[in-house]
Amino acid sequence: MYEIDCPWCGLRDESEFHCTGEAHIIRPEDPYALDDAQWTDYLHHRSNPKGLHFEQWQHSSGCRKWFNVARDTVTYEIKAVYKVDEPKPAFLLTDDQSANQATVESSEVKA
Amino acid sequence: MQNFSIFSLLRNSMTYHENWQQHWRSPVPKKQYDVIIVGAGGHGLATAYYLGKVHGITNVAVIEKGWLGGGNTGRNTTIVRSNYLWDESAHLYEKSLKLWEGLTKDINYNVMFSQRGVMNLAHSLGDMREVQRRVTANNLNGVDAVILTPEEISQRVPFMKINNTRYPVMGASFQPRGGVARHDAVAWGYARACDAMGIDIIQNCEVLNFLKDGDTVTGVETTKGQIMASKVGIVTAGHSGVMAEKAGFRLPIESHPLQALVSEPLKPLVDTVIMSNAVHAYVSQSDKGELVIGAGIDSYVGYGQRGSFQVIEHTMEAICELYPIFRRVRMMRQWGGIVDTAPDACPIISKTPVRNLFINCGWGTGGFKATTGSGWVFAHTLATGEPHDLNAAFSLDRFVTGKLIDEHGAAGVAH
Amino acid sequence: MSSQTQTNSKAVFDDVTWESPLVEAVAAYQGNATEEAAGVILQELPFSTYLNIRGDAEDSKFLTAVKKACGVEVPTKPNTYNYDEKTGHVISWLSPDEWLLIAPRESVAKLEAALRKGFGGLHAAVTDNSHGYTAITINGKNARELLAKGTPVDVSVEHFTTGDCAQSLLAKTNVLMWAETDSQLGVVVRRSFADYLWQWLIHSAQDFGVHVR
Amino acid sequence: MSQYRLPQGGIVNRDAPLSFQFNGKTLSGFAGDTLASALLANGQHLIGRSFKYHRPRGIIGQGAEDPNALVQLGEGSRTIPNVRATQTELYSGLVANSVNCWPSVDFDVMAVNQYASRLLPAGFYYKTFKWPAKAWHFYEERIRASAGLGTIPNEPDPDRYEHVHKHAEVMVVGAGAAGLAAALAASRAGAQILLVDDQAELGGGLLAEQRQINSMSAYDWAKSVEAELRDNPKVQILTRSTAIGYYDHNFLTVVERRHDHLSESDREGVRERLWKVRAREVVLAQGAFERPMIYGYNDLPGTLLAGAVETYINRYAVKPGNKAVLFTNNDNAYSSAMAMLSAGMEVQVVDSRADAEHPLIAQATAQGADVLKGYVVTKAKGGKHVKEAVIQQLTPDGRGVVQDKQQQEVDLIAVSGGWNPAVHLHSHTGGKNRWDDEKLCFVPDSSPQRQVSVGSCNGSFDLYESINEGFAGGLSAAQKLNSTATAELGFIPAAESETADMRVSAMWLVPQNTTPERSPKAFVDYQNDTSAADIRLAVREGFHSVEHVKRYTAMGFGTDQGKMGNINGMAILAEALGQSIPETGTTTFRPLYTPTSMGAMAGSNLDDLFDPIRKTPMHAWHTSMGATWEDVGQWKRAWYYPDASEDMHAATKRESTIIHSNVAVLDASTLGKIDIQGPDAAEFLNRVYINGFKLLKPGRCRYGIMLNDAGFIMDDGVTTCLGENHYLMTTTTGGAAAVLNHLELWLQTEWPELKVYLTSVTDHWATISVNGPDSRKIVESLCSDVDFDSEAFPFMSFQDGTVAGAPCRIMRISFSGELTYEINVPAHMARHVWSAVFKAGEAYQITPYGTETMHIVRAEKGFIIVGQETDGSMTAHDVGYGGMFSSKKEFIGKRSAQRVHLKSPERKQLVGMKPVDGKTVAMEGAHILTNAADVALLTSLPLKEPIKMDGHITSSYYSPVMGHPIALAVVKGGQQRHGEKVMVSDHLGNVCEMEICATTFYDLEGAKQR
Repeated sequence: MYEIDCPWCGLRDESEFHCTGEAHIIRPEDPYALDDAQWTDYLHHRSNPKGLHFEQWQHSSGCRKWFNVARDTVTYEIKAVYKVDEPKPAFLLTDDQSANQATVESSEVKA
Repeated sequence: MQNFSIFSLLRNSMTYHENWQQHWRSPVPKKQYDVIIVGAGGHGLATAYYLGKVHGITNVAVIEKGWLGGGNTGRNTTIVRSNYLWDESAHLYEKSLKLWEGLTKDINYNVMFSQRGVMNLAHSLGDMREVQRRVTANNLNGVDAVILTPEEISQRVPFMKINNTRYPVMGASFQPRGGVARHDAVAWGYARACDAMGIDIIQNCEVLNFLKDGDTVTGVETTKGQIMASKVGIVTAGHSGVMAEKAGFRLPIESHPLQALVSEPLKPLVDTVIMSNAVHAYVSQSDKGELVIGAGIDSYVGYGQRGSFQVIEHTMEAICELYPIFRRVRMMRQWGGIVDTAPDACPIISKTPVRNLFINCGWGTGGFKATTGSGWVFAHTLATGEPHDLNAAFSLDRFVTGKLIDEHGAAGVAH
Repeated sequence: MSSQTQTNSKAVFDDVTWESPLVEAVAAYQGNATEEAAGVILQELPFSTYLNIRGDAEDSKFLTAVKKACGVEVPTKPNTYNYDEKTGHVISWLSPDEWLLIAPRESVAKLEAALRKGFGGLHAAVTDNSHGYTAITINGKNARELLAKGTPVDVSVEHFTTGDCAQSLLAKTNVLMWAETDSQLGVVVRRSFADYLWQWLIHSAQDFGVHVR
Repeated sequence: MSQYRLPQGGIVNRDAPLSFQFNGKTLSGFAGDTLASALLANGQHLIGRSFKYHRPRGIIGQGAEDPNALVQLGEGSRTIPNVRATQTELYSGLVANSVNCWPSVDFDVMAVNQYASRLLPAGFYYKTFKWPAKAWHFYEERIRASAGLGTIPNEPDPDRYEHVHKHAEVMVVGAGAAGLAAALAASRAGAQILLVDDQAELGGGLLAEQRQINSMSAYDWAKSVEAELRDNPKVQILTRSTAIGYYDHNFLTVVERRHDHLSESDREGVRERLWKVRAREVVLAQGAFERPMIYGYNDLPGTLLAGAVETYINRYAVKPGNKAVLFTNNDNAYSSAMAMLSAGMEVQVVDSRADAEHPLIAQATAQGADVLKGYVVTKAKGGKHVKEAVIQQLTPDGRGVVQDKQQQEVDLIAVSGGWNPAVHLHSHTGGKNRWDDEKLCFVPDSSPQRQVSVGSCNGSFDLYESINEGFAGGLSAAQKLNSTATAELGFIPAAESETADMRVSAMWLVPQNTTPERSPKAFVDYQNDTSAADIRLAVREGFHSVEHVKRYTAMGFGTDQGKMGNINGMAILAEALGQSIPETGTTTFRPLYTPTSMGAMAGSNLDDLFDPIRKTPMHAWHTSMGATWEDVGQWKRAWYYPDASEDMHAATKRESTIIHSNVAVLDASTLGKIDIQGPDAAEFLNRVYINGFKLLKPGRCRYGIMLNDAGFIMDDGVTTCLGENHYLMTTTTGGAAAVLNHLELWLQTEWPELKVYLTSVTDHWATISVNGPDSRKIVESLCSDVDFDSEAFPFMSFQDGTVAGAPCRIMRISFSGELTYEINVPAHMARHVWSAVFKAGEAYQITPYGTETMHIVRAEKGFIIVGQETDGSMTAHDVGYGGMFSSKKEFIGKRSAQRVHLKSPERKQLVGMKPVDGKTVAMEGAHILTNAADVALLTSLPLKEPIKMDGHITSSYYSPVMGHPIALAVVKGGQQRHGEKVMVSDHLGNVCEMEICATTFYDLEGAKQR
C-alpha cells in the first residue's frame, strides 16, 4: 500500500490516488503526418519496464492534480515525485537516457 | 513415460514408491532446435505439446528462467469458462474448453477439470442487458449459456444474499460446462507429456537476448549459452514487454498485479463458481476445501507478484456482503500474479516485426482458461508460420487497423 | 468555521422553502446519547454559501482582488484555511489554483459579483456551488477517533490542528475536512453523498455515544 | 484438581475457575488458561485428525505454529471453523468440538486411510481417478466430502467489525523481551509509539521465564517496563492484536480481537477491529518458532515442542505428562528439562550431539535429568497417545544408527530441533533472508522498507542479548526521526550469563536402519500428512524446486503455513538434491501471518454502507409516490411509478402515453454538469468534441459527442453557452466522473497553456424536465420574467428566470422529442419548485415518469444512450452522427478514427427495427442472424458449429404512441439495409422476423420539440 508524496499536499495514502499509465508520452505535433503504425506506437505501445518506470498519478481524492512518479516496478520503491512539466530527474537517468532526454526536451518546447 | 493409473499406483506401493521415474528430464540444452519456446508456463508447455502431438515437431526446447509452471499458471484462481461476448473470443475460448474436456485422458494426468458451472452475477439493469446480449451471442457461437433468475440462483447458492443489499442480484449468466481445474497439474501434466515426446524442458535458464540475422531471428542468448532455432515463440505473459524489448519491438501491453486469496480448508459448501464484475469479486471452493477468491487488478504496473491492501479490502467487502455466513471464516494466504493486459482486454497470438519470431501474450486476467486453446493455435502458428483461423483476429496489427475486440467495453454504465 | 447559528434542515427564505440534503437523514438516524454523555456530537450546518475560486496564486492582482471582495487573505500554504471572525468568511486551500470560499447564506450574490468584478481581465474564475455542498460539524472528545475510522489522513491533534484542512476520503466519499480546535472538527461533503455520510457517521460513532444537535 | 495441574506457580487465576465443553464433555480450567492449556490440565491431548490419513493429532505447540490443535469453536451463528486451541483464551461456557472426524475424534471412520497410506503417497490423486473419461465428477464428490477441516457457519454473522487508520512514528511488533526493550528505548527517546502483541498480557516468553532481569523476576521486569510505557501518553499499546500483513512503504495491518475472550453473553460492540497502520519506522520483535524432530511416528499425541512444555509448566502450571523423553539437538532445550524436573516429572534427555557441552546440561543433570549424548529417538510407539520411545545410538559419523534399541515407557516426548526466527513480516514486501550456518536458521537480511528485526526473530535467541539488541533497535528507530534523541537502559543485562552462546547441530531427519521410504512415517507437515518419504518421492519424480515440492506434497499448505516444519522439509529436500539449504532456498512468506476473519478484513462497509447511495433532492418525493428504483452507478433513479394495480408494462404505457398527450416530468438531476470558464473555453470544447463550438452564441445550446483518443464514443451531452467564455457541459449519469477526469487529464498534462477552468456543479443544480404539449403552459404559469414566445425562446436555447420564486435556468433541451422545458434550479430549492410544478400541472394530469419511460420515448426519436447503443467499440459514423465530424479542427479521437477498420463499410451501424408481425417485442441483446435459414439450427442447443451474426438489438420496447413495438439495433452495414427483413434470435431461443428501418419512429421532422 503505497505512500505517495503529492507535490502539493505532501505524503498521502495510496487510496487517495489513481495511476493513469506511463508518463512523458508526447502527443505528436501533427498526427496526420504519421502513418497508422507510427500513430499506434503513440496511442497503444507502452514501455512497461521491469524496473524504473516514469508514470502519471492523479491525487484524485485530494488536490485532483496530476504529477509524475519514478517508481521501481519490482520493489515498488518510489524514487522520485515531480511535476508534469518537469523533465525526468537527472539522477535517475543512465547516460544515454539523459542524452535522448535532452533531444526530447528541445522538441517538447512548444512554439 | 510410465503410465499413471490405479494399477501403477498399486504396483509401485509394493516397492514403497521407490521406482517412480521423473516426470521430465532436466537436459543440457542442445545447440540447435527446430522451435524454441520462451516460457514454460501453462501456455508455453501446451504449445510444445501440440507442436509434438498435432504437428509431429518434437525437436523443440521450452526455456524457462525459473521453475516450470511458476508464473501465473501457479498462482491463478483456476476458473475455466468460454462464455465471452465477441465471436472471435468465444470461438477461441470454446476451442480451449473442448480441449479441456479431453485433457486428462490426452496427457494421462488427472488435471481434475471439474465442470461445476460458472455464474456471472448481474446487479443492475445495465448488467442484465449485458448478460442477455452475451448469453444470446454465446448460444449462437455454440457456447452453452443460460440466464438464471434470482430464484434459480438462490436454489444453487442458498447462502447468497440476493435481496435487501446495496446492489441486489437481478440474475446471472450461467455456463454449465465451465468450472475449475487444478492449475499445477496442468503445467506438470503437459511437461511430462512433452518430455515423453523428447521435447527438452530447460529450467533455470534465462533468455538474455535474441540472436538475429538481419530482421530474422536465429536463436537466443541464455544464461546457459547460445541456443539456435529456426522459429522462436515468446510465451512469457507478464514478462512479454521485457522480451519484446530484447527482440527490438514494442507491445500495447502493461503488466499489472492481480491479487487472489484463499481461506482455511472447510467442509464443502460452494459447489459452483460465482463471479461478480460489478462488485469485483469471484469465489470457488477447491477440492481441498479452501475458498479461492479473486480480486480486480491494481491500477499500476507491477512485477512484484503482490499488490496493495485496498484491493483485498474491497474484495473482502464484496464477499462479506454477498455471503454473510463467510464473515467469521478466516483467510489464510494472499498473493499476486503479473497479468499482461492489452487495451481491448484480448490476447495477442501473432507474428511480430521480426521474421520467424512469434508472440503469444495479452491474456490479462483470463489466461488460465485458455491454456489449452492458446497452446493449440500457437502451435499451429509456429508450425505453419501463419496464424490459424481461430487466432487470426488476435494479431499485433489489429491495434494499427483499429479492429479491436473489446471484451470489457460491453459493460459500460448506461444513461 | 460555524459561520451561522444552527437552523434546522428545512427553512423558508423569501417565501421559498429550502431543504438541506439531510432533512430526512437527521430524522431517520438519531444519536444514542445525551449531549453530556456523548463522545461525538454531530450537527449539520445547512445552506451556507460555497463559492469555488480558481486563479493564479503567484499573481498578486488575483490575491488582492479576492481579499478586497471577501475580506480574507487567500491561503497559499497547502491544506490550510483562513477565517475572518467578523464576516464569518472562510477560504480553504483546495489545490495550487483552487480555493473554496464559505460564507453565510445571504451573502452569495454580493460575494460572487464582487469577485467577478475584481477578476476583470485576470485568468480567474468563480463558480457558485452553494447548493452542491453541506457541512457537518463533528465535535467531542472522540471526534478525531471517529474520523480516523474513515480517512487515511493523520487527524491526530499533533498533525491536524486549528487552521488545517484537507481534501481526502472519508468512508467511501470525498470530503473537505477542517480542524477548528482540538475537539471541534467538521467536513464539507457533496449534497448527493450527504445522506450516506450521515448514516456512516452515526453507525461508526455508536460505540462512543453520539448526540445529534 | 486433575493430576496434571501443578498445585502452585504459573500466572493463571486459581480463584476464577471456568467450566467449558470439549466434544460434549464438561471440563474446567482457570482464567488465564488457553483452551490448549486447560485441555492439557485435564489430560486431554487428542484434539483432531490429520487431513489425508486421519491420523490422531494432539496439541504440539503454544501459539500460531501449532498445526494440530484445531477445533470448531462455538455453535450456531457464532461458530468459527479451524480455530487453534493454543490461540484461544479460555472463557466460561466455551464450547469446542473436534474437526475432520466422524463419528468422533476417538473413533474416526476415515482413519482407515492410515492402513492404505502406502497407496496414498504425495500426489497420488494426479495418477488416478481418471477412468472412465467423464468420471472425475463422481470421484470428486467423495474426495470433497472427506476434504476440509471445520464447517462454515450456516447463519449470517451477528457481529460487527470495523477499520481504523493509525499513524505511528515507531511501531514495535511483539512485546516479549526484545519488543519491550525496543519500546522502552523509543519511549525514553521521546518518539510516539504503537506497541502491538497478540497475547492478553505483555511479556511474551518472559511470562514463562524463570531467570532474573535487572535483579528482579523476568515477570516483574516485564510489568515494570509496561508500567513505564503505559505512563507515557505518546505510547499506545494494543494487546490481543496480531500484525497480519506488512505492505509497501511501512503500511501494516493489525487485527485486534476485542471480545472473543469473553463469554458469549458478555460480548458487545465491535468483535474485531483492523488497524491500518502507517509507521515511519518499524521494529519487528516477533520471536521465533521451535522446530520439531523428524523420526518415525513423530506425530503421535503426547509429542510437544520442548519450549511449549516449558511454557505450559511455567506460565499455565500444567505438566503435559509424568514421564518424558526430551529429544534435542541444542543446548536451549535443557531449560525445558529443568522445568519438567521442577514439576516433578521424570526426564530422560536424548541429545543427538555426542560432544554436547554447556552449563545448562550440567545444571539439568544435577537436578536429576539422565542425559544420553550421541543418541536419537528413531520411533515413537502408541495409538492415540505416545507410549514408548525407541532410542538408538548414532554411528560415529552421525549418518546412521547402531542396531540395538532401548525402549523407554513415556507419556510425553518433548522435541527441539532448533529455532526458526519469525521472518514472515520482514519478507512480505520482498525482504531477503540469509542462512546462518552456525545458528542453523534463516535470519532477516536486506529489506526495501524502513524496518529492523530484533531479538530471536533476528536469530538472537539469548534472553539478555535480545534485550540489548531490542533496546538498540528501538533507539536507532527513534533517532532516525530525531537524531538528537537519546535513551539509557539503566542496567547491563547479565553480560556473561551462563545461558549465553548456546549451540545447535543439524539433525534434520533422524537416520533409521532402513531408507525413509521403508521406515515408519516421519512427518514434516503434521496437518497435511507430508512425510520425509513424500519429499524424496517428489525429488525422484523430477520436482526439484522448493516451490514444486511444496505444491506436489502440500508441505506448508496448511493453516499454520509451515511455521513448524518447513525448514526441516527444505533441509530434507536439500539433502535429496545434494545441495546446501541456502541453495535450495525457502518458499515465499505471504500475508496473512496467521488466519484472520473475512469480517475483520472487510470492516463496516456492509449492507447500505457497502457503497454510497447517491440521492437527488427529490428522492423522498419519489419514494412517497411509490417509485421502484434502478441503480445507475452509485445513484438511485426512479425507474417507474406503478400504482397498486400496475406492473412495469402498464405503468410505462401510462407514463409514455401522457408524455405525448399532455405533460410528464422527469427528475434528471443525476446528469453530470461541468462549469467551464476561461478565454480558451471554446477552444477547449473544440478539442474534446467532434463538432465545433466556437460559433455557439451565449444563450444557445448544442449537442456534442466525445471520443476517446482511440476514436470510439466515450460520452455525449448538451453544452450551453452561459455567457462570454462561460459554458455548462452536461454528461451522461454514468460517465460524469470519467469525463471530468478525462478533461482534466488532457488539460493538465497535454494542454497546460489553455486558460480554462473546470468545476463540477453536478450537485449544485437539480434538473426538473417538464415534457409534453402542455409543458409550456405550466412552466409559463410559474415564471413571469421570461418571454416564452418560441422566437424569443427558441429550441436549444436557455433563459434565466424566476420559477415559483426560485432563480432558475430554463433550458429548451429535449430527450423525449416532445416540447420540453428543463428547469435547472439550485438544489436546496428543488423540492419547492418541483411541488409548484406539480401543483400547476394538476389541471393537465401532470405525471412523473421514470427511466424506463425515458428509454422508450428517446428510442421513439432514435436518440442513442452511450453505454447502451454504444459499448466502447462504436465510432460517431457507426451511430449515424458522421455528419457532425468537423473537418476544420483537430479533436481527440479524430486521427484514430481515420484508421482503416474504423472506416470500413462492414462495421456495425445503428438502425431502427420493427417486428414484421407488428406485435412481438424483441428481447434486448437478441442477435440478427446473417443467414435467415440458420434459424432451423436453433432447435438443438448447444450448436455444433457457430452461426454467423450481423449485430444485436440494443434497445427494444412497446411504443404506445406508435401502436407497435420499436427497437434500435447495430447491424453490419445497417445504413444501407433499410427495408430488409431479417431473423432475430434471443437468449431463450425465441425467433422473430423484423424489418430494418430508420432510427426515428416518432415526429420525424422534430416539429414537436420546437
